[in-house]
This record gives sequence, C-alpha cells and structure tokens, in this order.
Amino acid sequence: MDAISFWILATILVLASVLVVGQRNPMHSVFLLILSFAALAGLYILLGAPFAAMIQVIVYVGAIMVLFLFVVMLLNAPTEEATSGDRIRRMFGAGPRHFGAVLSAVFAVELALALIRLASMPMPSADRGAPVATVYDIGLRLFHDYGFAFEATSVLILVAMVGAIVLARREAR
Amino acid sequence: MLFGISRELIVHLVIIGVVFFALQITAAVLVYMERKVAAVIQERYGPYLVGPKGLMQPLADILKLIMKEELRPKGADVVLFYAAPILSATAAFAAFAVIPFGADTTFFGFLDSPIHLAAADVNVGLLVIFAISSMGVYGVVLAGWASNSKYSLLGGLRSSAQMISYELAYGLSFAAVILLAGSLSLRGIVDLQDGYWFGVIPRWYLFLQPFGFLIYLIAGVAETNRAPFDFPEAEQELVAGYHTEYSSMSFALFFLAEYVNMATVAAVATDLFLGGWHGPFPLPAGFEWIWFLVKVFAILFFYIWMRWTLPRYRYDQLMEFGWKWLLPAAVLNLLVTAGAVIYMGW
Amino acid sequence: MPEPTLNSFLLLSAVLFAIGTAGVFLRRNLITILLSIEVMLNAVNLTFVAVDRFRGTVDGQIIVFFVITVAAAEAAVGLAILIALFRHRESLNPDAFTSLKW
Amino acid sequence: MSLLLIPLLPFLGFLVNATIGSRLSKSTSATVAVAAIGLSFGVASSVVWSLVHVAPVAGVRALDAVVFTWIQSGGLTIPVEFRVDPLSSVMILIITGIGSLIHLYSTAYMHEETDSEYARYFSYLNLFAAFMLVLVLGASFPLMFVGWEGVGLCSYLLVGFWFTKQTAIEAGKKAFVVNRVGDFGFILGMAAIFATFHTLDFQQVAFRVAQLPVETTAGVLTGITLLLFLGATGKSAQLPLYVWLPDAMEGPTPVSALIHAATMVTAGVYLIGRNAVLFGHAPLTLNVVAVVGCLTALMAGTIGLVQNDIKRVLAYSTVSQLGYMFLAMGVGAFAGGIFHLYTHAFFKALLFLGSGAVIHALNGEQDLRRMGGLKKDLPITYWTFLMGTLAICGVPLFSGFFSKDEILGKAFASGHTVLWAIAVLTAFLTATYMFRLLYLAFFGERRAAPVTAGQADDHGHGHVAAHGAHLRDAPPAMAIALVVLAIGSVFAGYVGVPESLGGGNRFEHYLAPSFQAPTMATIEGALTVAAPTIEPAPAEGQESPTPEMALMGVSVVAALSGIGLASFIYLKRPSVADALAERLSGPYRLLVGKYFVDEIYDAVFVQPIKRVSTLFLWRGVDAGLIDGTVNSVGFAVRGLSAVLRRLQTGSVRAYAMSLFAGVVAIVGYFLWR
Repeated sequence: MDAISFWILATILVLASVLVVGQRNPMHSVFLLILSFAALAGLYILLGAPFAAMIQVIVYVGAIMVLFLFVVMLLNAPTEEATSGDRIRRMFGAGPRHFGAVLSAVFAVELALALIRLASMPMPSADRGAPVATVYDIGLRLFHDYGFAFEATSVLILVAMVGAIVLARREAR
Repeated sequence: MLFGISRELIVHLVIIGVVFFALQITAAVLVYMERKVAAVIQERYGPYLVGPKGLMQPLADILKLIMKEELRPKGADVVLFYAAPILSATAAFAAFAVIPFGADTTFFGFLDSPIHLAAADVNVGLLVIFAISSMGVYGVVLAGWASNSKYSLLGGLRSSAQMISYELAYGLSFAAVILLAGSLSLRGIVDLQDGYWFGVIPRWYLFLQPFGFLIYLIAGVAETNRAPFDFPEAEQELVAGYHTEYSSMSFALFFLAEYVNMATVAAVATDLFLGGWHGPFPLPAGFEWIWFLVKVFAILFFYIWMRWTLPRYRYDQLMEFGWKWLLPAAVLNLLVTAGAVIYMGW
Repeated sequence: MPEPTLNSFLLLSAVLFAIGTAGVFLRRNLITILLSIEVMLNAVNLTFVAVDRFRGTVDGQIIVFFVITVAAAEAAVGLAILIALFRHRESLNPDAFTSLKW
Repeated sequence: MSLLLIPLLPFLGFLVNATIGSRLSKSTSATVAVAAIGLSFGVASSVVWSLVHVAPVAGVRALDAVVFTWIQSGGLTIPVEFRVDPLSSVMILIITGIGSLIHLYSTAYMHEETDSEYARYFSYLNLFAAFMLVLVLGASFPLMFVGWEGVGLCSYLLVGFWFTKQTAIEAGKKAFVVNRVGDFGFILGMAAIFATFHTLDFQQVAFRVAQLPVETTAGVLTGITLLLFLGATGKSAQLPLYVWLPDAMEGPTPVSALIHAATMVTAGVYLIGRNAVLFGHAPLTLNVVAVVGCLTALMAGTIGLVQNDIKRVLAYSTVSQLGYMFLAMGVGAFAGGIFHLYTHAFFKALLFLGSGAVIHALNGEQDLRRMGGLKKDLPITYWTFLMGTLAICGVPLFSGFFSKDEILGKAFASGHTVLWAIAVLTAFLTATYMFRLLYLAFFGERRAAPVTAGQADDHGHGHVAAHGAHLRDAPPAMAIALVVLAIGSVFAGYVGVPESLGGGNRFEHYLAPSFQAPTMATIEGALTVAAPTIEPAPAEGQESPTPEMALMGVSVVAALSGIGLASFIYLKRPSVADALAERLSGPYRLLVGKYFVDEIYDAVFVQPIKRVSTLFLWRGVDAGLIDGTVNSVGFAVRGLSAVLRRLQTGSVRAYAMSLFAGVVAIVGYFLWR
C-alpha cells in the first residue's frame, strides 16, 4: 500500500516536473507545477508530515501559484520568443541553454551514483501517515527554539511586500 | 467477514457514497430552494409547473444541461478549458470529505465498535479544508483564462483576487476557534462544544466567538462568489463572468461546484460555531446528524436570503472592505481570543 | 514493489533538482524559469522531510516551513521585478536583459 | 602638566591662526599669537623658578614630564618625555622671552600685510616657537629630532614667506636642502647611538658613556659625535654648510632676528651642549669642532667686512658669532658657549630688529650705500642699535664682553693658542664691520635716493613714505621690543661675571650639572643626598687672575682698535674705503664674492647631481624602467580583458551555467576521489 502510493506519487511528481520545464506555455507550466505540488504533498503525508503537506498546499498552491497565475494573466503570458540580437549574444544565449541542460543531466547522474554507493537506509517502520510529530510539537519547537528565525521571517515577508509594491507600481510620469 | 472485506470497510464505502450523493442532492435542493425563496422575496410564484410545486424543476434543469450541445470557443486552450470545471467540482467535493456530520455510531449494533461519521477523518481536518478551499480558486481562474474571452478573463482575475483577499479573514476566523479548542480536528472541536452553560445555553463557540462567526459568514460568502460578492459572474458587467463560454455539462459542473461549496461552508460553520450535531436538546443516539442537517440548511437559507436582499458591491468597495475592515477585524478578534485564552483560561 | 527507503526519496529529490536546473537553463521565459526554481526548492524540501522521517525529528519540517515562507517572499519580489521588466521592454526573454541599465 | 604647556600654548596659537586666522582681524590674530607665546613665557619662568628651588639630585636638577609612550618596538621604547634642566631652562627662557618680544615687534612690522597673510605669518611664528621648545625640552634624540625638523620646516616657510618673490623661494629651498645634509648626519648619529648604547634618552646615553674611557684615537664615539656635529653645522650654519643663512635674510626681518639669529641657528650649539659628556669623551671631535668654529668665525667676519646689504652683514656676523660658540664647545668650555649663546641672543636680536626698524622706516631699503644720517631721524633705533653694536664688539661692561671674554679665556687656557689668536683677530674684525655698518647707516649725510614704490612693493610693504621728509621712527610696539632688548644686551652678561672680575660666575655653576655624567640616582630620579658637584674644568679655579686680566686686555684692545679703524675709515676719510678696494682689488672681489663658495658648490655638487638625476634617474629609471613597467602591465591587463570581455555578455543564463558547471565539477571530484 505504502510502496504503491509512493511509486504512483513519485511518477506523477517527476512527470509533472518534467512537463513543467518541458513545454513552452507558461500557463500549462503553472498548472503542471500545481499538480506536482499536490503529488509532493501526498509524499509528505506518506512521510508522516501532514503539517508540511498542508503548508505546502496552502502556501504554495493557495498563494504563490495564484500569484504566478496572476502574472501570467496580466502579462498575457507571451510564450517564448527567439533570442534577438547580434551573433555573440545569440551564441551566449543558446550555448548555455543546451550545455546547461546537459550539465544538469550529468548532475543527476552524479547524485544517483553517489546514492547508489550508499548502503540502503530503510525508513523506520511506522504505520502509514502516522505523523512523526503532531502539529502541537512542531508549534512548540517553532516558537521556542526557532522563535527568532520565525520573527526574522515575518520581517522578511513584510519587506518583500513593500518591495513588491514599490517594484510593480507604475511609476507616475 | 466475507471475502476478507470487513464491515468497517463496507460502512466506510457506504458513508463515502452517501456523502457524495447527498451533496449532489443538496445541490439540486438548493437550486429549487433558491428559486422559491427568491420568488417569495420578490412576491412571485417561482417554479411550479414541473411536478408538484415544481419540485421536479432541478431534475428538469439537469436534463436540459445534459442534452445541450457542448460548445468550445475558438482559440480556447483545450486541455485547460475542460480541466477547469472538473477541477472546481473536485475541489468542492473533496473539501466536504473531511467534515464530520454526526456522532460516533455503531449503526444500531451493525458494527461492534462505533465509527466516525465522516467520509475521511483527518486530525488536521481544518487545515485540509483550508487547503482545498484555497484550491477552489483554480477552477475559476482556469476557466476564465482558458476560454479565451475577455469577459471570462476579467471574471477569472476578479475571482482570484477576491478569493485570495478573503481567504485571509476566512483563515483567521478559523484560527480563533482553533485557539479556543486547541485542536485542528473538526471532530475534536465539535465534541468540545457538547454540553450546556447553566443547563440551558449550549456550549457553542458561537457564543464565545460572535464576531468570529460573523467574519466567517461574510468571508464564506466571498469565498463562494455569492451575492453580494458575486463579481466573477456579475451579469451586468461580465455577462456571466468566468463561465460565460461554458455550456452543457461543464457549465453544470460549475453550477454544482458553487452549491457544493456553499454546503461545505455552511457545514464547516456548523461544526466550528454551532456545535455540529449537538443541539439545544439531545436527540436519540444515531440521529444526531439531524441537528447538523438543520443547522446547515439554516445557514444556507441565510445565504439565499442575503443574495436576494442585498445589492452587489462595487469591486473596489469589495477589496477595500476585505482588506481594510474584515481583515483587521479578524486579526483583532484573534488577538482578543488569544488574550482570553491566556488570561481567562477559556 | 520495493518499500521506499531514504535512498529512494533522496534519489527522487535529486532527479527533481536536476529537472529544475534543466528548466532554468532551457526555458526562454522568465516566468517558467521562476517556476523551475520553485521545483528546485521543492526538491530540497522533500529531502528535508524525508531525512526528518528517517531520524524521527521535526526540525526538517520547520526548515521546510521557513523555506516555503522565503519562497513566497521570493516569488512576490521576483514577479514584481518581472512585471517591471516586462513594462520596460515587451519581452520576458532573459537573453533580452543583458545590459545592467537602459 | 605645566612642562607640557610650554610648547602646547604656542601650538594652540598656531592652530587658531592657521585654521580660522584668515577670517580674523589683524588685531585678533596678533593678540592670539602674542598671548600664546607670552603665556608660555610665563609658564616657562614659573617652571624655571621651581627648578631653581628644587633640591638637586646628585647635583643635578631636573623636572621630568612623560606625556605618553610614542614608539614601542622591540628593545626600543621612546616616550614623549619633556625634561627641563639648567641648560634647557636657559634655552626655553631665551626662546619664549625673546620670542614674545619679537612677536610683539612683528605686530607692527608686518602691519601692511593683508589679514590672511598676517594670520599666516603669526601661525608660522607660533609653530616655530612650539617646535623650538620641543627641540630643547625633548628628553631623547628622536623627540629633539622632531623639533629639529619642525624648526627647519618653519624656517623654510618663513624664509619663503613672500612666495611671490623668486629670490625668497630659492632662498627657502636652499635653506631646506642644505639642512637636509645636516639632518642626514643627525639621523645616522642617532642610529649609531642606538646601535651602541641601545637607548636614545640623553641621560641614559650620558650615563652609559660615562662608563667608557675617553677615547683618544678615532673610534665609535668619535664617529657618532662627528655625525652629530655634521647635523649641528647644518642647523647652525658652520663650515661647510653655512651658505644658506645669508640667503635666509630674504625672510621678514623679525624672522631673521628670531630664527636666524637668536634661537634656531643655536640649536647646533645646544645639541653639543646637551651631549657634553658624549663629546667630552671624543677629544678628536672636539678639536674638529673648535677648528671648524674658529675658521667659520674668521671667514664670516672677513666676508662681513665688505657686504653692503645691512641684513647680510648681520647674517655673516651671526655666522661668525656661532663660530665663536662652537669654538667654545670645542675647547670644552660648554658653559661659556651657552653663555655666549645667551648674550648673543639678546644683542643679535636687537641688532636685527634695529635694522628692521631702519628698513621699515626706509620702506624696504636694505642697501647701506643708500642710507646714512639716520641718527637724527631715528633716535630710538640709533641708540638701541648702538647698544647692540657695543655689546657684540665686546666693549667692556656690555654683555658681549663677558661671554666673548669667557670663550677667549677658555680657549687660551686649554692651550689652543692658534685658535685663540684667530678668535682675537675675528673679534677685531667684528668690531670693524659692525661699526662700519653703524657709521654707514646712521652717520654722515643721507645718500638715500627717494624711495620708489617699486622697492616698496619689492619688500611687500604697501605704503609709500613721505620722500626725504622726516622719517617715522619705530612705532611703539617695535620701540618697546628694541628698548627691552637693549637693556638686556647691556646687562644680560652680569649673571656670569667671571671670578677674575670678582663675579661668582654663577651662570657657569648653574649650568655645570648639565654637562657632567649623571649618576645612577639621577636616572632613577630618586631624591638622594646631593653629591658634591664637580667643576667641569678645574683648571680655571686655581689659575691666578693675572693672565686672565692680560687676555681680557688683549681682546679689549682688539675690539677697540677695530672700532678705531672703522671710525678712521668711515668717519674721517670715506675715500679710503674705495682706495683700499682699488688697491686690493683681488682680495676685495674675493670677499665680495663670498669666496665664491656658492659657485663652487654649484659646480661641484648641484650641477653633477642635476645631470645625473635628469639623464639617468629621470629619463632612465623613472620614465624608462618604472613607468615602462607600470604601463606595460596596464597594456597587458587591457589586452587580456579585451579577450575576457567577450565572456561578460550580461546573459544571466551564461553566468548561472558557469556557476553550475563549477558545482557539477566539485561534486564529480568528490565522487571520483
């Protein structure tokens, strides 16, 4: 049961992500990404972290992605246009694109090899979805040990808000 | 135990089925109810031809929609265009899945151990509901964008903005209750509302959280795009908003989703503030869910009532109200509650 | 179906990360590039949660919480910048923005 | 800490005038400057008073004040420490006392300057005073060197004060460069001292030296002392480095009086006096000092005979008087030297200021041939000038008499008969040219052509005098200074009347401790019972007064005869002078040409150095090697970056790619390791 759902979710996740970067329509990318997030949330639940899963859905799906949608709609999502400009620029535009892709493939292979070398580390057997820790525990840790970080994050968010407003505001002419 | 299928499993599946169909029926009933109430308010008859007192009207509507031709505007994004209604319907139904609607019961001895009355019982139920309701926006937005029409696009944009804005107040009104209950599980919250003060007043959070309840109701209206906040489909401005281009079944799905969402909101309100299936006076074991039903429909009636009474706002007014009044009020309410919990040990 | 071990989760997140980087390099649309970055972030989050489960701690989840928060901030600012850029020249192609000022 | 205050006050004055001076009115800046130096004089007197009344420690009186640790490196520790002992006490009194008089004088003398120039002048003057005080109060070589360089700087600034005047600038430059040669000696000397004694504190050095035997053959001490003496010759304008002083007369006259007569130029003498013990252990050096001093005295005297610029005459007389002082140091009569320094300060300052008054009255006329008959017009100037002249000539009962006589006596007593003879001759010359000056300036008829505005501006003075009409005598501020100094130059000598004249020579006794090796007790500064002070030169004590009297007679005769000769030539028969010039045209031209020393130096040092620096150092090393290297590096970088710039596409993706490539590479490395 656990294994099956893992493999299903993993497949969905990988496929969705591949498609996110694999096709050109940003709108589709956004929705595929949402799908992959959903799969990820499922994995979190499998890993007994429902809190993380919910945060994932609420914040990512509920807020961030909507923001992306918004922008895509506002800018009316221009799909990719070919790089213009002189030869040099095009060279430096196109070269890295393909080479970079190759690089990331290499990267994946490297990591895979590294993991294969490792001894298999089975998960501690616990019944599926049984949370490692309740939201209560997480809250305690969060507000005691990580209190400062929490506050700092809140400040960060505030700054981000202000920054976003300032940046996106149409400067009065 | 036959074929290794335990009774629990059977019951589970049955419950899930019941919930599913119940929701659809609710939707149908709501359509009828809406028309009738509207008629009463506007001093006219409303549906009365199809069946006794027009009771069969919803059925007729559904048939009509099924019969209709499926239209797709030119240049629409095929996948997303069809994905949109499904998405919103799914979200709507999924949200209801975690809502408990009755006390534990053994179905009059059919089971040997009592079972929760809920499609799925999650101990972070509130978060789930919050998460899923936040996903509800996508159907609308997607529809708006995919159908490649300016009305739809505007409708989509509006609804997304509106939903995001009111989600905050919505969530904060949750939070106050969570503070009081100290639990994220709906069932736990409902059970905490058992009993009475001074033997008469039921221990509903309504009485501890009057403002919370109010905020929740208002935000709920906005979340479900109902009047007076029904901008995504403001006829006078946007023809029909995000589902302008939809017809036939896909349109039906949107329709369904809207009413199911209403039901969900009402159900959550019932569980959070009105003590779920705990009524002013107890019902015989196994029948508590009736209280639940009554309360839900009361709230639904209130919604319909409001829709046919209040005029639609202006869009900027909506935003202003959401950000400048509702949200601060919710925050204040939350703070006060927190203070009460800490200092008065509620 | 073998039981998923920590290795499998890590492998998954590695693949995910690689996909993200590939997206950053391949796509010619700033929005998609931002999305790819989100993919990378999630790969990391997955690692955190998996290891968390493996060690039976909650710190990972808390880190995830922070990562997500920061991601939100990043998205907000990033998209704002993106809009500003788009206003300046009707393009979202990163190769169009090769000069520091214009 | 009052000791610190002494140099600090003038420095504050400098700060005020240097920063906001240009916005202050003349009266304000003048008040600030005079007040600063005057106050410091007050403090100095009080310090000296307390010094006189402090119980002598092992026969040495000294007040110490450590301000802070200046340099701390390895075995070398140099605190900023001020020490006042009899020697330095005399010096600070001279500096602040005469200094304040000259400040006062300047307020009137410089009055035609613009406000900002006025302030600049006084800021320099104050700064000079501050540095000079550091020089004499410093308890260690480095601190003294600070003052040493500081006064050099101020001298440069003040000589070139009228920087629009080409000659002034060149004179300033010359002074600076020539002094560099001396400083080079000083620094090497310091280094050698530290290498030898591992300390730079005067007392410590003296103490360590005292342990060593007097070295009769040339040795380390001789080397050190010779180097220090080189420094001294630079600062005090002795052979061979005297050439800058006459040119320094380009500066304002009060400056000549203060810096180039009374104080700074005596620094060399002070240096030797300060290290009396060290020099005492190197008789060879002492001989050199004596000979050099003597020759300088003679040479300068001869040149002084024929100069026509009033200030140049005085300048050469200064050089020769300094020669006297070095002679005294050379023959071991340290007290005598300092004594002469002290009296000389009075009358030479007086003479300069007097000449200044004359120049002032004549709107910048400095040529003796254009003067004459000023006696009736400038009575105050005349009388004070006369006092000064008598004093410098060593006419009995005037201050110069005692000090000069002291020196001559010591020179004779120490057996340097030749030097003594030369010194007497010089005394004769001194009398001669001083009276020549006096007669030419104040007696006879006015030979002055009506002053032209040109000359006036040339001197920097703005106002045009009433031609030929009654000249204005020194204004009050100048008059006061002149009178006070006149009194000083008459009576200053009475602090040191030698035994032979029934005086107790208290001055010498007062100074004696500064010239002898300190005991351990002194260095610890512990108050122990005063050890019996030893006379530096016991010889005089027993010697019967008779030869002393004889010597005095000789010197007096010399002086008087010089006066007589002068009056014969320049009063009775003015024609004789020209006749002599005709007859002895050879020597005359030699003297007028100042032995052509400047020309020789120019030919021997300046031109070769110029050529070498131009052809080799400038064109070859600097332009060719250094610039070449720098430029080629620059070109290389430019060429390289021209290639690398192609990578700088600004394409974010390219950057990200390179970055990520790095990551992959690193991971790969750890993988295959």
